[in-house]
Parts: sequence; structure tokens; C-alpha cells
Amino acid sequence: MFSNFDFGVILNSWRYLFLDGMTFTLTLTALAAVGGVILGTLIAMMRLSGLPVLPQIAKVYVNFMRSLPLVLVIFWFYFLVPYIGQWIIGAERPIQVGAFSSSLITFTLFEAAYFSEIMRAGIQSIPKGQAAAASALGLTYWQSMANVILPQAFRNMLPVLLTQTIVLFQDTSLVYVLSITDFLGAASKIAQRDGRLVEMYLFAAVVYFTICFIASLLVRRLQRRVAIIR
Amino acid sequence: MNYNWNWGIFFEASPEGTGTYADMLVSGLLWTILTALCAWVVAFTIGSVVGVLRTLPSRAAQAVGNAYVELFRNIPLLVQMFLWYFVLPEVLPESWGTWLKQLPNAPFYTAVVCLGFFTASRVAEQVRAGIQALPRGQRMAGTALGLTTAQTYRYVLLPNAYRIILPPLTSEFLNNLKNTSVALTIGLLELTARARAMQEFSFQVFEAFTAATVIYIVINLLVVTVAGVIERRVAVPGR
Amino acid sequence: QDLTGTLKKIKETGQITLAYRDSSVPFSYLDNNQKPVGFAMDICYKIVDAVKSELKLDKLEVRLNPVTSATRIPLIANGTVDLECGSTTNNVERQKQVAFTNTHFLTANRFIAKKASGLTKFEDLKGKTVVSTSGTTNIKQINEYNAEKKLGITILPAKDHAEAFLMVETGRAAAFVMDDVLLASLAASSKEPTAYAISTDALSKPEPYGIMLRKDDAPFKKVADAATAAFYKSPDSKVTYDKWFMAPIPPRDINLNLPMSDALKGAFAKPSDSPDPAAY
Amino acid sequence: MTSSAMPPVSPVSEPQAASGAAPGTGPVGTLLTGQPPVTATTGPMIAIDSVSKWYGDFQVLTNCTTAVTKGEVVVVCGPSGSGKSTLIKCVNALEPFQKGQITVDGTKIADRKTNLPKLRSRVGMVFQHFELFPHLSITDNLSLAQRKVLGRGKDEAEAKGLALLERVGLKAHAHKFPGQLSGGQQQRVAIARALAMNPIVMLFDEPTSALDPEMVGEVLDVMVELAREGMTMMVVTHEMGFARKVAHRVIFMDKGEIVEDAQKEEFFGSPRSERAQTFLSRILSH
Amino acid sequence: MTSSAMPPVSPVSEPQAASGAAPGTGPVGTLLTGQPPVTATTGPMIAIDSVSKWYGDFQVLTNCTTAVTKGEVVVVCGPSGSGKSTLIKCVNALEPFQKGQITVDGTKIADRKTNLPKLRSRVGMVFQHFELFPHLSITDNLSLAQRKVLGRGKDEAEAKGLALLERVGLKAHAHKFPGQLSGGQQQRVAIARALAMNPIVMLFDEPTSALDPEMVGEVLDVMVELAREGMTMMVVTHEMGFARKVAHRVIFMDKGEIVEDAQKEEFFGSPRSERAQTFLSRILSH
Ligand SMILES: Nc1ncnc2c1ncn2[C@@H]1O[C@H](COP(=O)(O)OP(=O)(O)OP(=O)(O)O)[C@@H](O)[C@H]1O
Ligand SMILES: Nc1ncnc2c1ncn2[C@@H]1O[C@H](COP(=O)(O)OP(=O)(O)OP(=O)(O)O)[C@@H](O)[C@H]1O
Ligand SMILES: [Mg+2]
Ligand SMILES: [Mg+2]
Repeated sequence: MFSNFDFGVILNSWRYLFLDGMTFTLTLTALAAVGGVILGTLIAMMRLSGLPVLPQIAKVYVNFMRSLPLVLVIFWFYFLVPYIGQWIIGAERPIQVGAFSSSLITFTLFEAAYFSEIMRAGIQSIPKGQAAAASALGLTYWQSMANVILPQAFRNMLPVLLTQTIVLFQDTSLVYVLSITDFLGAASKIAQRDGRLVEMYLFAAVVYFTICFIASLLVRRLQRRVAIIR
Repeated sequence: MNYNWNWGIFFEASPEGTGTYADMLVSGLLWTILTALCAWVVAFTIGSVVGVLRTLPSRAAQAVGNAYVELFRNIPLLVQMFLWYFVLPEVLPESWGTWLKQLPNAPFYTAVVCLGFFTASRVAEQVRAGIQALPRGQRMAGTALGLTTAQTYRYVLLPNAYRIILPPLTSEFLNNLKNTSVALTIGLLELTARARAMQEFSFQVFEAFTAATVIYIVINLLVVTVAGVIERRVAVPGR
Repeated sequence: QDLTGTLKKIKETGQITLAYRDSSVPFSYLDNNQKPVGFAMDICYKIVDAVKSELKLDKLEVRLNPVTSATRIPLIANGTVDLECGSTTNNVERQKQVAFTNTHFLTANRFIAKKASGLTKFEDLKGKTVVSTSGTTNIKQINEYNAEKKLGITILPAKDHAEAFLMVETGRAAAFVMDDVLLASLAASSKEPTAYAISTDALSKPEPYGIMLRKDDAPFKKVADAATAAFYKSPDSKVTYDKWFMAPIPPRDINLNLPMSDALKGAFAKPSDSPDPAAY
Repeated sequence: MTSSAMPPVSPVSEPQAASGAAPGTGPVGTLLTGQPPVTATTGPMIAIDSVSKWYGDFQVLTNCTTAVTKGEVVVVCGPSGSGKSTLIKCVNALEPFQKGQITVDGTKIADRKTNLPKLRSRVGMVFQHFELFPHLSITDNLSLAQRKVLGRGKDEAEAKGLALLERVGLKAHAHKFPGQLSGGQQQRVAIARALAMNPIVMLFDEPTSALDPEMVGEVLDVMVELAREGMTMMVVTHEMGFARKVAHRVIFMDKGEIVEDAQKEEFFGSPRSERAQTFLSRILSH
Repeated sequence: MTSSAMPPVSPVSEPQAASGAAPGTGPVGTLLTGQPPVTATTGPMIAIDSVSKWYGDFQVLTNCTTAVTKGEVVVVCGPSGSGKSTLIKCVNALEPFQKGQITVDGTKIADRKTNLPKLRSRVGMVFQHFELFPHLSITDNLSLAQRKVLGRGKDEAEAKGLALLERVGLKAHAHKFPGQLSGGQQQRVAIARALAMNPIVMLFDEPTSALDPEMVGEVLDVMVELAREGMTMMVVTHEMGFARKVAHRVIFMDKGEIVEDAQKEEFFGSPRSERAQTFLSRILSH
């Protein structure tokens, strides 16, 4: 049946697919992962702080984000971010944020909910005695977080964080609903314009599989390397 | 914003002639729930088997389990949906392909199978993690008492592992529920698809998506509540 | 007089934003350089020129923003885009939410099927499985037709036109019910353009396509209406029409070969933004 | 590893010495096992013959040879990582080994024809961390293997379990779950669970080293009782008090080898090897 | 809880007795602390005054009162869950308490104005599970707090760390990571880490109970040395050998109360309370 396939469509569009599409996807993934981990760590710390209110706020945020299909979240942010921006900087009309910034904000905020759960598990996996030992040596809360708890939590969780980043990489494909040119968006635009859906989707599957599979192999090797000897 | 709000839209007749827009969303909700439940049965069954395979001493069993997980979790669900629906019938022998295409409710069956297989790879990860989180001694204690490997899994390892992974399994179930929305790409008339159709017919975009958002949050709360009840039910005293 | 609304915004920012569709051949789609082109795009640029001279601007920056059927309304409403250049059907319901300039195309609801299947009329579809794109007026009309005539047609919704067409191509559906012009362009870019035929009868009177803009912004609409009316009446419009419908078009040099219909000739002679098919 | 070529001290322990001691120490009989006191028969209950084992390149056991006769109590000691746990797990076929032969009550465990689940059910094993099944009540912990392996009925299994619970002094806790008991209590349940299978020999792997000091006593009491009744036992432990009180023989391991295999009196009196001397002096120092 | 109203035996221990003993036992001086041997001054180093603490409804500490003078070595013992760890953690303000007062070297720890990190850095603490930071090398484990809390320079901190490592006999392991050391070695590093802060008192919470028996000795040796040099120490332990050898006083706790607070000779000779007698007999039985 492959005889009927017209893979020429891929040759004609590979620059668009990779230079525009894949570049967008990878940049978005990398920035959203970094932003998500930082924000997620702060949320996790909020959630674990024994302070009043803060843990509840963090919990509501995480549960809210995790209960919505990503497609809906992408949709809402795309339309509401201009108004939020207007409100924040007090501009006269909704600000123009553009597809990239809008999706970056969306994915950072959305993935932060998932990363925060990972970092929370990471922080909780450090024996209580470590925090006690740090305090007993006279380190303050922030010093012991920065020098003792977070470095360990981060190293313990690095494989999980990276695995979640691979999920994020796949999730970014959903920006196609906004007609944004990520890799899958580019592929589906060409596919629809030229009526070559099957070829393009097969190709996309192969590309995604190759990248994710290699990445997860690397994660597994890394897992052995970074593991703290205990 | 230059937008004409009309919250009464839900009670206007939908152009499909099958009732109001609200009816349309409710029917979408029912498909969402049905698809999620059926896909979960598939995912839980296959996921448990694959998860167990990955913890067996046999190298071959581990390889099979790993291959399954790597294959199904490294391709975006959206693309998998498409492949199952459009490509699979073409690569099968012709008579099978035709049979598949003629199947009534094909989008539903395809969505259940595709989502089930995809979620199974994630359930398998959890099951494996759960079993490996048990002290190694548990397996040994079962074996030392003379239980066979199957009996050890059935009576000792799995009951414990499932209890440990109940919270992550709940999140996987919620993901599974949300992921049914991806099946709109193959024409399943679930909630998100209905919200989209509603906004395209009426142009009341925000009302349609607000309704979908609220419904998803409500089902989520329900699922979380039920999971909490189950968690308390199966909790082991003294732990 | 004081500028308001869109015109004021354009004057202040020196920018106008056009929304385009990725694959509405030949109205608005991406060419080989991934630049949006098409019949509707050409018309939009006429409006841009008119706005520029109306506001006496030396320079007007044109920004391009892709939209989908789900995003076009909110983006118009929240001011991200100013004009939607595509193949959006102008109807009464939609006019509650947005405004349209003068009609730039008229299309009828037909179906496409493989020639080999011998389906040519809507009543031939009896007992068959057909597909249409979800959320369109077309799927609504075929539903009504099916119920009224009790033909027992199974109607599948598809996410977009390309997938709907793929269902006919792979044999999951016998026919695809859609605007005839879209069917023509889908068939033309398929692997075997000659294997498909469009039905001889139509389910509806020709329906108008319009360029979408914000509601309740009379000064801006006035500029757009004037610009499009002037363009349609000029011989330029025939040249532009032929460029997209009667000649090979990018990206693959396919010729759609769709001569201008009498109805459209009429609509161009007497430009109108009416959503009522009977008006044409 | 200067002495790796040296053969272990006593390839097969003198059965007459051991069997002579065993029944004599069993005073009134059958409190725990419910069986008549054992009288030593001929062949050894456990025979370990030149067993070697590797994890990848790393050799954990080097040419280990020893034997345990019916009714004998053998204590295994030695530094951490010396292979004590591995050796005892090999006896139960919980770990495979690459060279040598182990025979339990006449059955070769490395033989492909051997029904390992059956064999294992006749060898009781008690672990350092108890390894009760946390999701089952104490009663169910005791019945599970009886029913699934020995095919006993529910009532019979529970009655047997209850009887053993009573003997380890925990009858009142039958309906509780492991997490609700103290460590010492859990370990006594674990012993009862092993006994419920009517084992012909009991293996212990550091049964008291995960316990709070005050609970060590209650577990050792049960073990002393068991030894006095004539149960054949192989016990990995650092409790030299227990060894002094009930062991017939002491095996000292280091770096995967059996360095010393001697009668108790001999071992504590004057260990032959320097390594055993150092070890003893270290753990008895403070 | 019949005796909950009864005051602890010695509200403030006799300073003359303790101070008389302390310097005398420090033989050659300053091997571990690098400070001149301590000569007892007036007020107690640690004063615990009617401290009570609850976890929710559950009372963990009931009206605990005692004191430790400079140079004194106090051993705290008692059954599991009796509140020993909690009490010692309260001294370091690692656990808050709801009633009573604790003073360390004249500073009230529950006072809002007290700079707790500063205070804690002057109180060395050693934990049951060592709690070295596994992601840092031994050198970095020793320097971290010196640099962040005392503001010492990198070189100074490392030199100090190395000197202490040498004294606990682990200089050769400075570049390694905690996971590469045995338990006994890790615990000795943990002691060096605490000493690097020049503490005025050292707290130990079961420092040897997570160790293999052969390693207990090497850790106790370091502690004995420290005690002989005159370090003020409060040690939760079950090692009665250690208590006999170096303690001046023994505190026995049960169910959150200090049941017995006596001079060592008195405690081992004839514990006044029945509970202490039972406890002693249990842990010394086998
Ligand atoms: N699964 C394994 N893979 C590789 N090496 C192992 C494995 N299990 C144990 N070992 C190694 O085998 C050696 C013997 O281990 P074993 O547990 O038998 O010692 P042990 O004498 O019981 O020590 P302990 O007193 O600490 O329990 C150790 O050096 C250990 O590191
Ligand atoms: N965070 C906590 N919340 C509630 N109860 C606690 C908490 N920490 C300790 N406890 C309880 O307080 C009591 C005293 O605990 P503590 O750890 O001080 O005892 P301990 O004497 O040190 O025992 P061990 O010898 O087992 O270390 C115990 O009953 C324990 O269960
Ligand atoms: Mg061991
Ligand atoms: Mg404690």
C-alpha cells in the first residue's frame, strides 16, 4: 500500500518543518521546562511551607491546572493573556503578545503544576534528618534549602523532571489548535493544504518517536550517572 | 472586549435539530465519560500485565515490557489517534481494513483502543514503580513460604503495589479522561468536540468553552473525591 | 473628526493585523515560502491600502496572524486581528457577533464522491455513510435534509476539511458534503484529481463568503466596504479572480478551472454584505 | 585474600558431636513445633558442598562447605558483606549459585527436577526486616501460604495459625495488621508464620538486628525455646549471648569464605583464625 | 502514669559533683577539640526547666527538668518512644515545646530575640543516621556550615575540617563522598563536622544504633576520647558499656517523663524506680 504514498511532500517542505516548526517546538520546550521547574519549585516550597494560606493557594493552583485538558488551557491563555497584560501594565488596549510568548506563558504556568508535584515528591524524599542536621549546624531555612535540600531533591528527581520534559515536548504539539507553526502544526498545515495527511502524520510519528526514544535512553543513562551514592 | 455575551445560548435550539445546545454538551459529556471508562479498562489491564512483565526476572519478559512502553509513550497521542484511525486500516489485509472502516461507531472504538494502549504505557510505569518500591524482602518472603511467582504477585506484591500507586493512578485516570478530548480529531463527538461545534454554529465561543471548562472541573472534583473514598477504604491499618 | 475604534488604533500604532487561514485554497493559504496568499488576501490588501490613504499614513505595517475556525472570533473580539481574510460564511447568526464586508464569493452546498461510485445527486446518498466537517452550516443542512427525506444516511463529523476528504479517499465515507469551491480545490490537490466528481445538485442556494471584522465599528467598516465595492466594480476584480480560479496556483501549480458564476458576477456588480442567500 | 586457597576448617562437621548435643538440650518437648522432640538420624539435614557464587565479576561466596545435622543449631557470624545472608539464601534457593551443590533433607536444590516451592515450604525462613505482608491481618499472614501451598482449608489454617500465635504470646493480636504491632511483636509473628508450614529446618537472617534493644530479648526467648525443642536451625546473628547459650556450632565467614567452623566452646575459647579473633574482640569491646 | 505529679529526682544536678569529675577524667588534654581542657564554671551549661510538649493531643514530654554542667557527660536512656530524641531536639530548638524553659549557656532558646541559627551552631549534634549530606564530598560536608554560618574562608574551613578528620582517623578519605564510607566512618565524619563549629556542648541521639556491631566500637572510642577531654555531652544511647565507662550521670525516661536522674554508680547499682529496673534487666538479659 505504501506504493500509493507521496513522500515528495516531505522533501518539498523539510525546511519549513524543521527550521520553522522544530525550532519553535524545541525552543518552546526548553524555555517552558526551565521556567516550569523554577516556578514549580517555588510552588512546591509554598505547598510544603507550614505557613497559613500559602499551601492552600498552591494546592488550588495545581489542582485547577491539572484538571483541565491542555487544549482548553492553551485556548484560554491565548485569548486572555492580552487582557492580563493590559491589566498588569495598565495599557489602554489589550497588549499584543504574539503566539510564541503566549504559548511560552501557557506552558510555563501549566507545566509548573506538574513540575511542582515532582519537586514536592523530591523534597519529601529527602530524609527529615537532613533538614534537622542542616539546622543543627546553624544554617538558616534558605541556606539549608539552597545548599542541602534542593540540590539533593533536584538530583534525585532529575530523571523524572527530564521524563516530564519529554512529555512537555509532545504536549507542545497541541498548539496546533492555535494554528501556530510548531513541528506538528507545520506538518499538519502542509498536510492539509496538499491533501497528504497520511504521509505527513506517519513522518511526524517517526520524528517524534526517534527524538523521544533517544531522549529517554539518554535519561536512563544519566539516571545512573547522577544517582547520589548512598 | 468587542464581544456579544449571550449566556442564554445553551437553551437555544442547536442547528443539528436534536435539541438545545445544552443537550448537545450533555451528549458530549456522556461520550467523554463512556470513552474514558472503556479506555481505562483497557489501560489498566494491559498496563498491569506490562508493568508486571517489567519486574519479572526474565530478560525476555522485561524486553517485551520495555518495548511496549517505549513505543506507546514516545509518540504524541494526537499522532497515534490519527495513525490508528487512518493508517491502520490501510496497512492491514484489505478485507480486514474494509471491515474496520465499515464498523459502526468506528471513532469510538478507535478512541478506546488508542487511548487505552497509550494510557497503558503510563499505567505500566506506575505498576512497575509500585512493585519496585516494595522492600525486596517481600518477594523473598513470599517465595520462601513456597508461593509460586504467580501466587507471590497475586497475593503479596500486587495488592501492596496498587495501594502505593493509588494516588498516581488517580492522576493517570484524570489524564485519561482529559485525553479523550484528543479523539475529536477522529470525529468522536465528545465534550470538547461538542463545545467546538457549538462555537462554530453560534459563534458564542467563550460561552461554549466556559461550559466545557466548568464541566471538566466538576468531573475532576468528582473523580478526586471518589479516589479519596477508595483510598480510605483500602488503607491498611497501622500504616 | 475624532477617530474611534480600529481606525484610531491603527493610526496610533501604525499597524494593521490580517488574519489568514493555513489551508483555505485558494482564498487564504500558505504558498511554498509559507507566505499567506490567496484571493481573500488580495482583497484584504486593497482594504489595507484604503485604510492607509484614509488615515494619510506614510507607512502602514501589515502584520499577519494565523487563525483557525476556533480562534478567529475571539481574536477579532480581543483586538488581536483586525480583518479575517478567508472563506467564512456570512450568516445571520454570526452577524450577532461580528460584521462582514461585501461578499467576495458565493458557494453552494454539494458533495464530492469517487466517480467510480456513480453518486451524482443527493438522493443517491440514501443509506450511505457520508462525512462533513463538524461545526459547519453544511453538516447542519445535510442533517436536516436526511431527517426530512428519511434517507437513512449515516453522517460522520470530521475535524477539518482535509480529514473529511481523506475519509472519502480511504473509503470510510462515500461522499463529503461541503461548499463546492472547497471540494473543487481539495479534489484538485489530491493524488488523483480526475477520480472524483462533484454532485450536480446542491442542498442550498449559493451562500455568501465575507471578510470578517469587528462589530459596531462603523467608520472602519465604511472604509472596508468602500474599498471592496470599488475593487469589485473595477475590471481589476476579474483579473484577480482569474489569477486564483482560472490559472495554475501555488504551491503545486494546479488549475482549479472555476469560471466566475453568474451569481458572483451580479454580486460584484452590486456589492452587498447581506447574509441572505436570496439577496444574490 | 591470602587464605583463599585454604580449605574451610571442617568440610563436614562431626555429626556425632552435634547430634549428641541436640536432643539433650530439648527439655520438655513440643511447645512450639507441636512435634515430638527430634532424635538425630543419619545424613545431615543441610549439606553445603563447595558452593561458589558470583554477582557479575564479584565473587560473593568462595567454595563454601559445611553441613547441619538434624536438631543442630548453627550460628553464622562475620563482618558485614562477608556473604552470610547470601549463603543462607542459597540454602533456600532464593539466590542461585554457580558452583557446588546444596542438599536439603536429601533433595538437591539445584536439580531442575526439584519442585522448589514445595521444598521452600519445608524450610522456614525469618528475615531481618520481618517481611510480614502489610496488607493482610496477622491471621491472614499466617494462613496465606498454608492454604495456597499446603492446600489446607481456611478453618484448619486459621486454627493452626492461632495456636502458634498463642505460643509466641500474641493470640490477642490476631485481628490486627502488621503496622499496628511493635517490631518485636512483628518478628515473633514472622517466626510463627514460618512454623505454620511445619518446617523441617529454620533459617534466620539477623532476626534481631532491626529491633530496638528492649525487644531483642522477646524474640531471642522464642528462638531459644525453639532450639531447646530440637528444631534444626541456621542463624545469622551478632548476638553472641544467644550463640553462647544455645548454639552447637559457630561458623565464621569473611570475604565470602567460611574461615572458621567450630564447636561453640572451641570458637569462643580460642578462635583459630586471626580474623575471627579481631572480629570477636571488636564486637565484644564496649 | 502514676508518677506524673512527682518532680524529677534532681531538679538541678549537683554542680560540684559533676565538675569535680569532669576535668579529672580528661587525661592529656586537647586531642579532639583543640581547646584547653575545660574547668567547670558556675551556672549549668544546659538547664531544662519544667518542659512539656504535645503533638496535637498527644503529650510527648511531661514536665521535664534537669541540667548539665560544663564538662559533664549525661547519658539518657529509656524505652522506645519515651521521648529521648524529642527532649534532646528541644535543647537544640529543632523541636518547639509548649511549656517550660530551656537555657543553653545562659541564653533562653524559646526567647523570640534569640538568634537560633547562631545558637545551634554552638551546640553540636550527632544523629542516629549520621545525616551527612550525600551530595557533598567529606571536605565539603565539613566546610559548608563553617563558611555559611561562621563566615570562615574556604581555606580556613578546609584546614579546620582536615585537622578534625585526621583526629577521627579519616584524613585519607577527605575527597570521598559519604556513600563511599562505611557506617562507622560516616558517623565519625558526622562527629568531626559538629566539632568543626567549635561547639560548647555536644548532643548525641543514638549515635551507634544504626551501625553494624563491629563498627560500634570505633565510634564509641571517639566519643570516649571526647568525654575525657572534658567536652560537655548529652548522649541518648543504649550502650550501657559506654555509660558505665564515661557518664557522670544517667537520666532514665519513660512515657515522656524523667523517671530517674541519678549519678552513674547509683543508677547501675540500684535504680530507684521499678520501670528503670525492668528496662535495665531487659536490655542486659541476653
Ligand atoms: N544483588 C547484588 N548484586 C551485587 N552484589 C551484591 C548483591 N547482593 C549482595 N551483594 C554483595 O555481596 C556481598 C555479600 O552480601 P551479603 O548480604 O551476603 O553479606 P552479609 O554478610 O549478609 O552482610 P550484612 O551483615 O551487611 O547483612 C556484599 O559485598 C554485597 O555488597
Ligand atoms: N512528628 C510527630 N508527630 C506526632 N508524634 C510524634 C512525632 N514525632 C514523635 N512522635 C511521638 O512522640 C513520642 C516520642 O518520640 P521520640 O522520638 O522522642 O522517642 P524516643 O525515646 O527517641 O524513641 P526511640 O528510642 O524509638 O528513638 C513517640 O511516641 C512518637 O511516636
Ligand atoms: Mg545480611
Ligand atoms: Mg529516638
